Amino acid sequence: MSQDDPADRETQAGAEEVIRLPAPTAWPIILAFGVVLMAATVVTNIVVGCFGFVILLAGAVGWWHDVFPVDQHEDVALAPEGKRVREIQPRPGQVDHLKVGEAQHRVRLPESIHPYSAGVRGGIAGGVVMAIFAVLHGVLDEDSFWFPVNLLAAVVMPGMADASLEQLKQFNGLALTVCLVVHGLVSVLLGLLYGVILPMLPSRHFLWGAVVLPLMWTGIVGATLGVVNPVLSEYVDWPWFIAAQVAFGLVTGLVVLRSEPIATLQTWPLAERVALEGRRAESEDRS
Amino acid sequence: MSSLAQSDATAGAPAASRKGRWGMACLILTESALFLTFVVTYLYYTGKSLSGPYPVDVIEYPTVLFNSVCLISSSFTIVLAVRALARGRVALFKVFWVLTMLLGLEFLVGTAIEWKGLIEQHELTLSSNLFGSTFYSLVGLHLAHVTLGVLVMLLITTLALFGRIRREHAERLEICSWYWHFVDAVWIVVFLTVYVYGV
Amino acid sequence: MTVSSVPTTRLIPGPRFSRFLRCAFGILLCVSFGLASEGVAQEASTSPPTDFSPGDATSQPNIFSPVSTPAEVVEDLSWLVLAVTACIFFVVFAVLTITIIRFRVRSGDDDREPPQIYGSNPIELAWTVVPILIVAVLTLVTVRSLYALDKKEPPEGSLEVIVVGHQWWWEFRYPELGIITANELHVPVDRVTFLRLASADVVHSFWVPELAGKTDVVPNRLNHMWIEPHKTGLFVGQCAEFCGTQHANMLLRVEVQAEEDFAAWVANQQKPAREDPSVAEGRETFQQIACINCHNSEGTVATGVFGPDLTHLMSRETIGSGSVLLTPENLHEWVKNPQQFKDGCLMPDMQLEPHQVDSITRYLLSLD
Amino acid sequence: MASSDITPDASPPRSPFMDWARGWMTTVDHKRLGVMYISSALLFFVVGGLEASAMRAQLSWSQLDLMEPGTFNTLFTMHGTTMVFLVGMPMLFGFANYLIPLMIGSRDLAFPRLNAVGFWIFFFSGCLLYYSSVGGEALYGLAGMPDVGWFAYAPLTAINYSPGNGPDYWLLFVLVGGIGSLATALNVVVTVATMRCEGMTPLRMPLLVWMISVACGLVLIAMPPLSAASIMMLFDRHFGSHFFDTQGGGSAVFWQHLFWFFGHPEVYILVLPGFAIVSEIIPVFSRKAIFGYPMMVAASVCIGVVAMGVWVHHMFTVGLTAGMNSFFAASTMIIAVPTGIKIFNWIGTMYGGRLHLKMPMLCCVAFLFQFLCAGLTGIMLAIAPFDFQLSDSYFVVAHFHFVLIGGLLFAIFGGLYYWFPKATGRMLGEKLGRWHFWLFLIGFNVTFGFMHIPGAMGMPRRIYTYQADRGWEIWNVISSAGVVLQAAGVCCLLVNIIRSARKGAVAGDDPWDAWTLEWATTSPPPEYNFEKPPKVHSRRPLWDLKHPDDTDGAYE
Ligand code: HEA
Ligand code: HEA
Ligand code: HEC
Ligand code: CUA
Ligand SMILES: [Cu+2]
Repeated sequence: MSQDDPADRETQAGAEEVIRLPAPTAWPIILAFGVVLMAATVVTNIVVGCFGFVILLAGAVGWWHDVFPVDQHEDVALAPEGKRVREIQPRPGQVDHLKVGEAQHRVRLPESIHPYSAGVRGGIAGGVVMAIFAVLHGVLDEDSFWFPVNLLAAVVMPGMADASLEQLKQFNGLALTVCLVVHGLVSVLLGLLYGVILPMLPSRHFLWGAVVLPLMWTGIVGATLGVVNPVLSEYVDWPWFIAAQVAFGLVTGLVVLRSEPIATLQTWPLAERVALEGRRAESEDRS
Repeated sequence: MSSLAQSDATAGAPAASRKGRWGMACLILTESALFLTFVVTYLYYTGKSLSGPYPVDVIEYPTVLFNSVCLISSSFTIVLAVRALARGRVALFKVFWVLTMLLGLEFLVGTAIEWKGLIEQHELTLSSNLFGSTFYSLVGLHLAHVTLGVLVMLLITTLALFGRIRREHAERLEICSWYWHFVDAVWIVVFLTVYVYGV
Repeated sequence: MTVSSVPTTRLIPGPRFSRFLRCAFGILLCVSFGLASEGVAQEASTSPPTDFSPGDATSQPNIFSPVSTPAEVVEDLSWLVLAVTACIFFVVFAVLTITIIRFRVRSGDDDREPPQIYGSNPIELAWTVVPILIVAVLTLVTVRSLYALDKKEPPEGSLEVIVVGHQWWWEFRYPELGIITANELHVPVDRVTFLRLASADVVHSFWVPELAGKTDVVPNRLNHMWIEPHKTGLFVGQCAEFCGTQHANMLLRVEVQAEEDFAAWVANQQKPAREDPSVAEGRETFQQIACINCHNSEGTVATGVFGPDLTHLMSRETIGSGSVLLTPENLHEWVKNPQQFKDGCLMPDMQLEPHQVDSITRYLLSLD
Repeated sequence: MASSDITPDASPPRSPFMDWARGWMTTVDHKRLGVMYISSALLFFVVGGLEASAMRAQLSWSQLDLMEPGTFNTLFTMHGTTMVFLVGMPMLFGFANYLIPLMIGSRDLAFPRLNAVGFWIFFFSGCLLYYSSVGGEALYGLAGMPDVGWFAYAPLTAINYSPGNGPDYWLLFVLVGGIGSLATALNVVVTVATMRCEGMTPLRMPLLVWMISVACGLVLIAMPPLSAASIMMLFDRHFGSHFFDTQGGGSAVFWQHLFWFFGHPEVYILVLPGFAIVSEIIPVFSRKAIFGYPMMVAASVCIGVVAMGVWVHHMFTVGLTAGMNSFFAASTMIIAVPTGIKIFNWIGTMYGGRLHLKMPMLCCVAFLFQFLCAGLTGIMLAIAPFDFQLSDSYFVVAHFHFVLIGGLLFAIFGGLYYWFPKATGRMLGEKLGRWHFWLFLIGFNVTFGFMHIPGAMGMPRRIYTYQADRGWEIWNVISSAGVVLQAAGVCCLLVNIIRSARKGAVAGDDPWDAWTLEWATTSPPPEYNFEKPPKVHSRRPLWDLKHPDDTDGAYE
């Protein structure tokens, strides 16, 4: 197989150039057939299996000779000149550019953003303020610090559904843990979201952050609370609830919007980045 | 242009060994998944046999401990063999290689003796109970791997005796030796599962 | 802010998308909604009872018309999930459709390349966080419902039934009442019935959509589930895990009865088998042939457990696990050769003489 | 394939047919093996489709008697098995084989001979499976084809519930076929790890290469448990062991764990290549770089990892503890996040682009819509309590056909239209293509869209018939009617392929004006792929050449 027919090669133009490729071989198909025959023993009889084993062995030995001591290969002549790949024609000046500010057309949108940490910080701050509101409501109206905690925890704890009002006002360690995890997680995620989407909303970010989004959120919650958290839905005091939402939006929005926007430079040409950011950009580029 | 075939040839050697390394690593990955399944099966079914013989009744340590020592030490001898070859000391290589093979062989024979005892004295077979099923399948799978390893070593020994193994094969043999290390490592897991946890 | 500049990337102004596309989408939407709403309407209306399902039966099961607590819990949850997924669907659907329509090439376009945008971390972060939030909420509710549905022990005052799945029929035992019956489960209304599920052979699954979600019936394992129906009537379901040839005809009927009706049924089941002298010949024949190996019938030597208990056969409405109505003719045919109704079922064709069939049938018809 | 690239052989001339057959049978060329994978997959697709059509005929009305119950059971078993193992997987390996070396600028896969073995084992194992239709019967007069469902739940497969050889064929098939898949997956992973051309850093690989590598990595980890399980089951059936023998203390649930530990990753093994194809086509036909490449890579890897921790969602109804169900419901839903990222990034790619709605792109658009529906029904199933109602009903059947056909198959169609010119040098006809597309699209949605409804009305899957008064007839007859359209669509596709292979318009090297390396060689590519191993500087090497004033490299 590795000896190739010189006459065959000469008929092709540029035949001095050859490329070495593994030679075709029948051993794989033989080996595969042996394997399957051996498996078929179970559904036929042992003779088939023995036969399969012999074939398998033949395949294995043949294969061994294919690769040892040297790989069998064949030299393939390059395609004749006319049949080779055509040179790719450059078409400069064909790409439309995005007109954003200073016409850097490959910016990732947007050009500058609030740092993500601002979102997280905002979320935490908002979450704390919201918790204060909730607890305030608990202490003032229901005379219990733990009431709101238990109500929130009822979102995952089915036991709360059967609990009496008295029980709902008592301290419950599990409920506190659940409440902290749920409230913390949701606050941080929402804060992150605020940090990202506030700047993308059409003008008056503060209005959006403080009023529109909390109200929308309240609307969604109001529509689904019966299923999401029936216990809370039973005891919820809507004015307080909305106030807490708005407070969250207010505080989170404030923290986010007060942070210094930073330019997003990831897709600027390397040169510009180096000029602007020095070393950091360089290391970023390598990844 | 005409240098193309040539550049391939020179680039060939390191590329081949990289392929070998990655190939063996992937093989070991899937094999681990296979063994893990049998180990999990063993663990899942420990203590669930409806009738005897139970592990406490039948498992004896002397043979299996000796076997284990042999198998584990073969991991060291194979390292020595490959190192010797890499330094070009073919004779030393042969000694260690054959030693490794013999240690593997001992493991096979030792396990055969152990199984003979189990089958004849304790009447523990694949079909006796869940312990029998899981025991023979897990240990047997490992045994099949040892057998394959010993066969490959036999082949290489033969080649070595005909002087066909030279220094430049050290790389390939090292990759082969990974397989052997893997088989040994699996044995440790199997041993812990069957002979330590399972009893 | 720069983000609001996204719309300025719009390349081809004007909403002149093809008429054809608009029509196509319109028609598609209308058709699917029309059909779907018709379906819902049909599901909602209680269908007229056919002769197959007597009484105030709902022979058309539907997971959205639950009558029992667990099924109601699931239904509540399902509306939330459907609403959430519907919102996601419409938002993504709309964005995708608008994108396709707006950014399609038109005839007048040259072959310039549009501006290349490689991505945007904030936007990508946004559409990572929003799904996480949605998933978080869904998870919380799921977890609560799961625990709410999980009753490990029968509550106070509940009825306990052991359900045994067989290839391809159901056995029901009432351990407290000493009743064994088959294929048709009778339970009282407004009371918890606690089911313990076991299998005699392979995996089956107990499913009556209006009463509760399904629970598998697994050999070598005891499962449990519970129902608490609030409405009397007949509720149908069937085995929901593939269990062999006649999986399709392993049907289930649950008769939810008012307490007094249920008590009457219990009293009837607890009665000893009727010994009608006029069918003595049939009883004799029955006892002489292999029926007794597989069937139990009180008052005879038949104590088999492989097939359904026949002691109060005529108190049931169907034979062959709900696949055939229990009429004298059908019973006759069944005894002659059950395979004609239930091809492949585990009761063999007994090759009886015609007169044997007649007399056995007469005997069986006396067992109420 | 142009006939001129048959391996030249020095031996004396033989009949051209023999030469041709020999060429294909002994080849170790990744491109030819790729073509063979895809053609056999198409063949099996027609077989599996005919089985499905027979089932749909039987189900089109209540109490029909077109076939025996046992026949129906073999039909869905063979249909499911065929479609998953003999259509989905080979398609994956076909595209992987054909495209990966071209895309990463190498001459072949890492182990060309192993590649051939992988293909032939797959092919022969398929033959073994279908041999059951004659072999089992002929030799023992017992049940021939497997009839236990594509997940062969224990203990129905035990020797006392399934005498005869049916399950044995299935078990041997997954065992042997699994070995073939492992060989090829290993080959792909090693190739991608070691044979990238100069400049092709991991983060410059085309997304297709990434996603297929993840799928192959999943094969390496998820396949062995299935092999192990089938070995155990074979032992149970033939050597009296007790792994799944419920009377001997064995556990039926354990089989389910083992199967689904494979089975769930398997569905992502199937769909990741679909994602891969879509990720290549959408940018080219939107004329824009893929949106958020690093996130796409991260999402693929994430899907691969999470996919291994969700298998219990197929077992919600088995009666596991609420804690376990909670965990797996949550982990299942988490997958919506990376999958969502992908969907949004594809839309992001299209947004602001210039969409050429040619056949490949049309298929991808259909993919997007349908995969969205499919994923959302998946979320419904993942809500464990909801799944108590939906599991094992026709709702599930609808869900997985939406992912497998609406998602995977449409992506494959797209891939066929997109790379056919590369493989044959000729374009697939656009006009017949549209017929294929619309017929199949409408047929598919009619068949499976309406299938959700009987599911919610309590119709379980795998039933050969149903009672007359359940209200299911209307939905079933609609479903069955859709199959006619689908079949017509498939016929258009087949005719199109056969016709275009000979008479299609000549494609040229780069008919789609695309950007990845496979378009930098001739169509069909020479055996050696590239004269000179290419060197790349960005994710879109051909973009750089075409737009030297706007190269990518600087921006990545
Ligand atoms: C290609 C194959 C494929 C794919 C990709 C999927 C994807 C998913 N599948 Fe599916 N599935 C199957 C093939 C597949 N499935 C098969 C074959 C079966 C049946 C096996 C059998 O029993 O025979 C099955 C069965 C099955 C079950 C078991 C049903 C049962 O038998 O009881 C479940 C349950 O959780 C499930 C869930 C999911 C989920 C959550 C996804 C997710 O990956 C989907 C994620 C995608 C999206 C969610 C859409 C896009 C996302 C967004 C737009 C972001 C926003 C969305 C949210 C925040 C929700 N599938
Ligand atoms: C990739 C996977 C895949 C694909 C593409 C399909 C395609 C189809 N499937 Fe299937 N299906 C599965 C995977 C798949 N399926 C799986 C895993 C199961 C579960 C099995 C189990 O329960 O164990 C299943 C189960 C399943 C069932 C449920 C059976 C049951 O539970 O009782 C049904 C019922 O309608 C069905 C129908 C169909 C139909 C109508 C198609 C159609 O789309 C098919 C369309 C194709 C054709 C119609 C081909 C026709 C071609 C021609 C006519 C050409 C003519 C020939 C020449 C010119 C030579 N499938
Ligand atoms: C080999 C065991 C076997 C024998 C013998 C047998 N049966 Fe059955 N029988 C069954 C099984 C199993 C079923 C349940 C079939 C099903 O629904 O799938 C059944 C069902 C029935 C039913 C319907 C019960 C119901 O409630 O659905 C009747 C009536 C019946 N058998 C009568 C008889 C009579 C009369 C004989 C003797 C002439 C007989 N059987 C012999 C196994 C047997
Ligand atoms: Cu019992 Cu299906
Ligand atoms: Cu899954």
